[in-house]
Amino acid sequence: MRFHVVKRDGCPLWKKLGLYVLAVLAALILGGVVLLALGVDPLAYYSRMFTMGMVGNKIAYKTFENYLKVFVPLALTSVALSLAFKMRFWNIGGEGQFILGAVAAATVAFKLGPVLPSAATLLLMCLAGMLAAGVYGAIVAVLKVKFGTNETLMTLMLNYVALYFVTFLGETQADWNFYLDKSSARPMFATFSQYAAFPRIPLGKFGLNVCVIFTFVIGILVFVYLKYTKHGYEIAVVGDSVGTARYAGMKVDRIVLRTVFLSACLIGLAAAFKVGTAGVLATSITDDVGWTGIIVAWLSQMNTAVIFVVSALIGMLRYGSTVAAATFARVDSSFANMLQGAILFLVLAADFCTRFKVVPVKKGGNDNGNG
Amino acid sequence: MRGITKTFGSVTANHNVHLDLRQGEILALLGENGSGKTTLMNMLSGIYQPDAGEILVEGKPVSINSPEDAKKLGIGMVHQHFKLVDVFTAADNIWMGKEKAGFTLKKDRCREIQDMVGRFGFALDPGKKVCNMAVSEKQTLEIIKVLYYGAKVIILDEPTAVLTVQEIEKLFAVLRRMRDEGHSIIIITHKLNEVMELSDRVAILRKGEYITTVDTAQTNEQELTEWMVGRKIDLNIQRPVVEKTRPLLEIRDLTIRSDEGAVAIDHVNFYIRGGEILGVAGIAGCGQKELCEAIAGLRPVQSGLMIHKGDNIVGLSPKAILEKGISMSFIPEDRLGMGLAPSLSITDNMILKNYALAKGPFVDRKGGRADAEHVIQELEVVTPSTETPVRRLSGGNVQKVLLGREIKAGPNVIVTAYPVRGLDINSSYAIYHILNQQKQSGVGILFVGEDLDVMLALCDKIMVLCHGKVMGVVHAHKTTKEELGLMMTGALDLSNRYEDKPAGYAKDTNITPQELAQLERQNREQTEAEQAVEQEEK
Amino acid sequence: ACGGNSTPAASGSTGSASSEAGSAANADFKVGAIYINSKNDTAGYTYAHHNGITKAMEELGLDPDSQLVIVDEVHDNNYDGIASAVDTLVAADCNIIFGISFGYMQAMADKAQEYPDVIFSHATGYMSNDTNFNNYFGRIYQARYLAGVAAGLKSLETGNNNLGYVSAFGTEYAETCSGINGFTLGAQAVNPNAKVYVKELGDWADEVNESAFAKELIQNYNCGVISQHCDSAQPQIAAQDAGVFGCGYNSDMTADAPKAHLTAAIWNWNVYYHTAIQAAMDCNGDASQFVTKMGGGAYYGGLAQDFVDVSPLNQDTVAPGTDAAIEAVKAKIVSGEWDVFSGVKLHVNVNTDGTVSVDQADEALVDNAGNEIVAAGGPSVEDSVITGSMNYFVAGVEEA
Amino acid sequence: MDKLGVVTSFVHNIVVYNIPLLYGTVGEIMVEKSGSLNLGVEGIMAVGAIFGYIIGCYTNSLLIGILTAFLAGALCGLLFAALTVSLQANQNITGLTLTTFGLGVYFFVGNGLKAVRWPAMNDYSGIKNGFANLPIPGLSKLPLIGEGLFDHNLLVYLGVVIAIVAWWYLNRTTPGLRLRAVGENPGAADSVGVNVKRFQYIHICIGCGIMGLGGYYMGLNMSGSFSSSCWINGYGWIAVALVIFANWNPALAILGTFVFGFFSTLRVSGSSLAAAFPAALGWLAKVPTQLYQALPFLITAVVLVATSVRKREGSGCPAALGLNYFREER
Ligand SMILES: Nc1ncnc2c1ncn2[C@@H]1O[C@H](COP(=O)(O)OP(=O)(O)OP(=O)(O)O)[C@@H](O)[C@H]1O
Ligand SMILES: Nc1ncnc2c1ncn2[C@@H]1O[C@H](COP(=O)(O)OP(=O)(O)OP(=O)(O)O)[C@@H](O)[C@H]1O
Ligand SMILES: [Mg+2]
Ligand SMILES: [Mg+2]
Repeated sequence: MRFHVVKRDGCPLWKKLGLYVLAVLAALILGGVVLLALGVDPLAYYSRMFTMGMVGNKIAYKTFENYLKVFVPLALTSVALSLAFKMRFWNIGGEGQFILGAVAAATVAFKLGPVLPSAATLLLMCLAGMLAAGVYGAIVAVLKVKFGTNETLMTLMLNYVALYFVTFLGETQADWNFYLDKSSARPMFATFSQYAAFPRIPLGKFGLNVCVIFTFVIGILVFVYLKYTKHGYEIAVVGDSVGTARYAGMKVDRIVLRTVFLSACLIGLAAAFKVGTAGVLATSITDDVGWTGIIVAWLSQMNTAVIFVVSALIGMLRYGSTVAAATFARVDSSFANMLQGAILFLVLAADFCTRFKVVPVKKGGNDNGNG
Repeated sequence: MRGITKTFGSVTANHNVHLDLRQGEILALLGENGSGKTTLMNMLSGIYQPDAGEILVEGKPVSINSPEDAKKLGIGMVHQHFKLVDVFTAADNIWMGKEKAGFTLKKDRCREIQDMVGRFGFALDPGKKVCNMAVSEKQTLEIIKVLYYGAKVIILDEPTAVLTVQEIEKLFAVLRRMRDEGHSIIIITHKLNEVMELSDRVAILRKGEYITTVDTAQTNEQELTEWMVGRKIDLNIQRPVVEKTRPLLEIRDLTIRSDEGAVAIDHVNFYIRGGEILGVAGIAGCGQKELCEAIAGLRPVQSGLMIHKGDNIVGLSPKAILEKGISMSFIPEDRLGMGLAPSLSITDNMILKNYALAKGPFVDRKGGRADAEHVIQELEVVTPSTETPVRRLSGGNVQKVLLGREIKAGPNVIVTAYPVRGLDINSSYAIYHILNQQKQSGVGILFVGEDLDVMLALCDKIMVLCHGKVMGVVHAHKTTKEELGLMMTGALDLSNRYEDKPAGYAKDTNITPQELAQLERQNREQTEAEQAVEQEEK
Repeated sequence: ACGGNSTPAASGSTGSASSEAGSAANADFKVGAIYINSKNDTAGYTYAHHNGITKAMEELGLDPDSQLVIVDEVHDNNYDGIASAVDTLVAADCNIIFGISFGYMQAMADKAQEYPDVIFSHATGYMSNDTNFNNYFGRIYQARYLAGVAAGLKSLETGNNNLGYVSAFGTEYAETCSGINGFTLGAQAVNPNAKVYVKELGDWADEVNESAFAKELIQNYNCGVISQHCDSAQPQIAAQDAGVFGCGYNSDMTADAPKAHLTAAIWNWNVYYHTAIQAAMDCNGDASQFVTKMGGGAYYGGLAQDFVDVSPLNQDTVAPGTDAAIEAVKAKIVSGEWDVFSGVKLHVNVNTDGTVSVDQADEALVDNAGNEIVAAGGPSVEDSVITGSMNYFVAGVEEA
Repeated sequence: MDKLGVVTSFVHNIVVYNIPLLYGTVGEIMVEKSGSLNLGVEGIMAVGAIFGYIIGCYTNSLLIGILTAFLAGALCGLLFAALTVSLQANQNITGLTLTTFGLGVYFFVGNGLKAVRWPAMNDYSGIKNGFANLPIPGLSKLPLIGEGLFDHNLLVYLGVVIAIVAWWYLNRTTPGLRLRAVGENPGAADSVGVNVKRFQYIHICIGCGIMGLGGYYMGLNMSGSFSSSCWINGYGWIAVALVIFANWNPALAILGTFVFGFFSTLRVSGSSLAAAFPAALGWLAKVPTQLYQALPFLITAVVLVATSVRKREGSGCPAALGLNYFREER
């Protein structure tokens, strides 16, 4: 019996969801086997992971706040990346753009924080973060439209350039370097939380960072932007066929530039949210959102609503696994990476089942007929 | 083939189809767009696999799971879209499929292929890269490839759609010879005259269903059409006479360069009036493509004027030109290349050109959907819904969508190139009808075509291009195919037939003396510049 | 210690108060730790701390398997990440939380304010408060000095005065800078002509370059002993491959390079952890007493407290008389009679009969640009190491 | 300071520390020539490294280590191929996930061995001797470059041989021709009976196997000392970029590796060069470390732009790179 693969026309939502859930379950079972081999009860581990340790926890509200700090940059970065991806511009430079956005926002905080009211500083931080990240992204876009430079690799390289730039800032003691804490003999990033920190709306003990609200609002705006506006339409056309876009009189170069700039801007905004919450720069400020965001955006098929769900789940996976690893001493933190990999692989496989189906090939008489 | 059924998702492309091919015959496969011809043939060549039914070769049932299987069975197919590796030479394109080619590449593989090409009686340089080849060369290469692998059954999917008259003649000669040597050939074409001329038998599909197979000698075009379409239709092309307006678009002394930098259009003059169809005839590569692109603003103009209703449109953006009411629908050799976004829905493709007109920042999809429904109805587009991605439609249906949209835009000048390329009879007539309607409503139409019979019947005047130069503009009812043929090859130059009247200048021109002066100045400067360059070279 | 029950350690319920007071308190006592690298590291900085904590806990009758909660791979200066790690540990009911990396300082200081019921203890920094937040660090430069003596003797034996030093950073960190200076002064105590070539990695751990830099020092600077301030044993392995010698760091690296390794400057972190955990348990739930119980906001131990030391000498490689020389110098330091960064220098001589003579002489401490740091006979400036103000190389150090 | 010696050791270091790039690049070229863009090089090299190293040590055989590393890499390739070729998953995502997963496996296995003593290369004579330098008679005696270029261990030579064989295979053999056809236009290759899937599977696996060898080399070069920073240390990412630099030509990859290595080795040898030639190269010592660290990436970026500006004829980039092939798609 041989099989062959045919396209499916569309897959009902419940079936899709079912398949994804199955995939995740399968990955968890695989992970469970590894856990058992380590002598750890998988159920206990997973329940800790998925509750992020919030059950029976006297400061569960803190845990949730921390979780949101992971969620916000990831969701916003993924949304931002989806803009570029929709146009088939493979911006994998989220890391670098995030870093530059963070540095720019921090610059504003240091320079203007002491003179301006906090709200104004925060606003300017956002703008500066967006601008810096946007320009960093736009450079690649310009090279792409002017010379056809491969954007995937270009953005990849610029990630590292940005990373070493912020490392340089973090380790070079000099008079000009206001990013460092002057009172510390050892190089250390200075904090600016006294000048500018995003306010939190108290809900009981829990404080809802306004960035969470902004992120959701931006998500909705981007959804509308992509789906209903002329710009969104242009992005779709350019993504599909550049020739056609030109033919329709679209200024393709401008659209590419604008979209990549916007995409990078939003990443910069995510970065501003991040530093504006932490109140200090860090070389590891990105928490890998530039990478994870790519996966989130793609898994969500660039659908903004789905991005929020997926980044909530991936955020839970990442945050939850550190919490779980803390209590299960035997589980190495690399387990989380393996588990994440396994989940993604199986979800990719499940995705196949939503797009295709496998049917048996009917035997056409003697099998040797084809020599 | 017995009882073949194939579905794609919800679309049934073939349903219970039977087909017999005899040794040493040419079988024409006829059907409207989307009737499942390509799908059926793809199942023979191993690209698709049937959901039901069986295929028998010499009486024995076989299963064809891949092109490899088909190749082993002696079935070879020349696809509608060529399947060639662009950066390879002709020889390597053939070599890569050769069995027992040895592990190391032979240095003299080019020679080996050359010998074989000679033996079959083709002319092709095996060392030439595919990306440097003309369409007809690519086609020849595809046929040679199939023959080289020892195909007994050769399938050709719309091989004539992109060839010139002369090239078609040559192709047919080859096919006849193949048949006489014992090969069996299936050819898909929409041109009934070709069917009548070439084939021994005709098999007909309609909406995925097998209708019948008849001997060509015992049928006629009318009958074939009826089988294909399912009802009687009139095969005469109308040419209504309409009051002509002043020139809408005047081209003066236009020079354009091709992508390679060669002169593609060489100091050309002509004009288009409202209410007439001006045909453009010429063999492939004579500059039609560049001319159309230049008018649409997609290609820079070297020198010259393009005056639309008194305004020079040289240098305007495609969008600005569009807004002036000049619409272009160019059907490239690969139909999806220009003008459509394949992954987007029909609706989204409908609004491609006018989305910017909607007020505010949002696009108007409601209007687009209405337009889409309208076009689907009017042009009988076969599609599950208005939200189907265009990519999923059959070639012909894709084209209907494209043209439908252009006409919906309500232009005053339509530039259309090969609008019926690859379209079935019924849709072709639908399109001629639409063009005539447009003409009657006062639109000026530039019609770049390939079928001279159609042009003679449909156009008011025909402009013949040869190597970028105008060989003359003739009245369609006063000329003949032979005369056009001579002009197309450059053997006959009628551009200066009227000594009293400068060729290509309208009597009632809209061009102002200032503009003319400007043109002259421009020309002078350019010649000077060219001379300077020449001198420097010396 | 395998096979322990692995139910989740966190539980909201309070332990039964009726059982015996002391041991019940101990059974409920939880230690939290924030590590920069993996808790499963097999060498390096995190490994040294982890060993120290587990050892101390075992000494105190605590079970590391169930009473130690770790959040590892927390990046050095990622404020949110550190804060969230602290929250996780607090949520797991930890009584004392150790943070081992300098970059955790600010976040821990803030969290110490937020959670006054929890004790915070931070390594290598300078911040503290009067109640529940202290800092700890060690006089590793003393151990470095001893290693320098071993290296100096080796250089005398081989007749090669060039010593190499692969360092994470240079003068910008007092931690690295004091180590280099201590090592150099130690070597000069036996071999006045000794020169130390320093190559800086610009990173606390970078295995590939740790090896490459060591090779570079051996090949191009003709160094005969390679010392290091970086995580892996790569410099020692490189020394062995090149047939020269080396002094390791953090842990005894003899196993990694038995033919090259002389001795390593090592930490006995368990000394501090023992003291700190004991003090924390003694607080009996009142975290604010911790700093008082520790005798101040900064714990700063050295050879005297056995907090730092050199690893057992590799008898296959060290020059004759090294044991005696090191013992003699160590005695001077432990007794408090003499310290490394002062206007007094030691001159150590291994006599032909195997005995060792140690002479003290008033000599100025001079940096390698010729500036006098401490005048001859002047007092010790060891506090410049704790406060982090030391930012010069002593004479004899060269940047390679 | 011995000036000649400094130059020689600089050249030597370029080779020693950058051979993993050659393996990674040649492997990735193999994969990309089949039309797949695999961003998982870093992870695959890590997996090859860890398994190759451990198994090699326990069997005390360099050959078995090499085979294991190749197999481990090839298995990652199989996973990649199964997902992208058979299951039509997006290549970028699969590759990135493979990197996460591969590094996860690397550390998991590495840290998991903590219970037993981590094998040090020096304890295994078979490996140690197998990895010892083998000077090429004659050539290694050349002044200046002899020791730098022709006195290396087996895996260095193997890497160069693999690159040359790969070049020959791609350009001078029939399967190579077919492979290029698959990468350029899988539909065309398919239509003439080339088994596209099989070609993609085989070459993705072989390519990833080669990457695995690069990882193994690095493990040996580090004498197996395992710590919290990964042996691969970004080589995988640079390899992806180097493919472009080499214009998808394995032979050029040798040159590319050298040019790249030249700049990245400046971080190690820059100050020695500065000390040896203070007048000409003294400034090298003043360059901040972070700039040296960023240099390979900056240079790739510049090369990327330069090559795209030149828009040369005959770019070796496979036309169907990054696109999944599904026969029934139209
Ligand atoms: N790969 C495919 N996926 C989905 N639908 C397909 C596919 N191939 C063909 N179809 C559908 O099957 C039907 C038949 O298409 P086919 O290409 O066989 O028509 P055709 O007779 O060759 O038309 P034309 O004359 O326009 O080339 C069409 O409705 C088309 O949309
Ligand atoms: N649209 C045109 N573009 C260029 N040349 C034309 C065009 N129409 C006619 N000519 C040229 O002018 C010549 C004059 O022919 P004639 O006067 O019979 O044409 P016509 O139909 O009257 O033209 P018009 O439409 O300008 O009145 C034609 O033979 C042809 O060479
Ligand atoms: Mg067709
Ligand atoms: Mg007239």
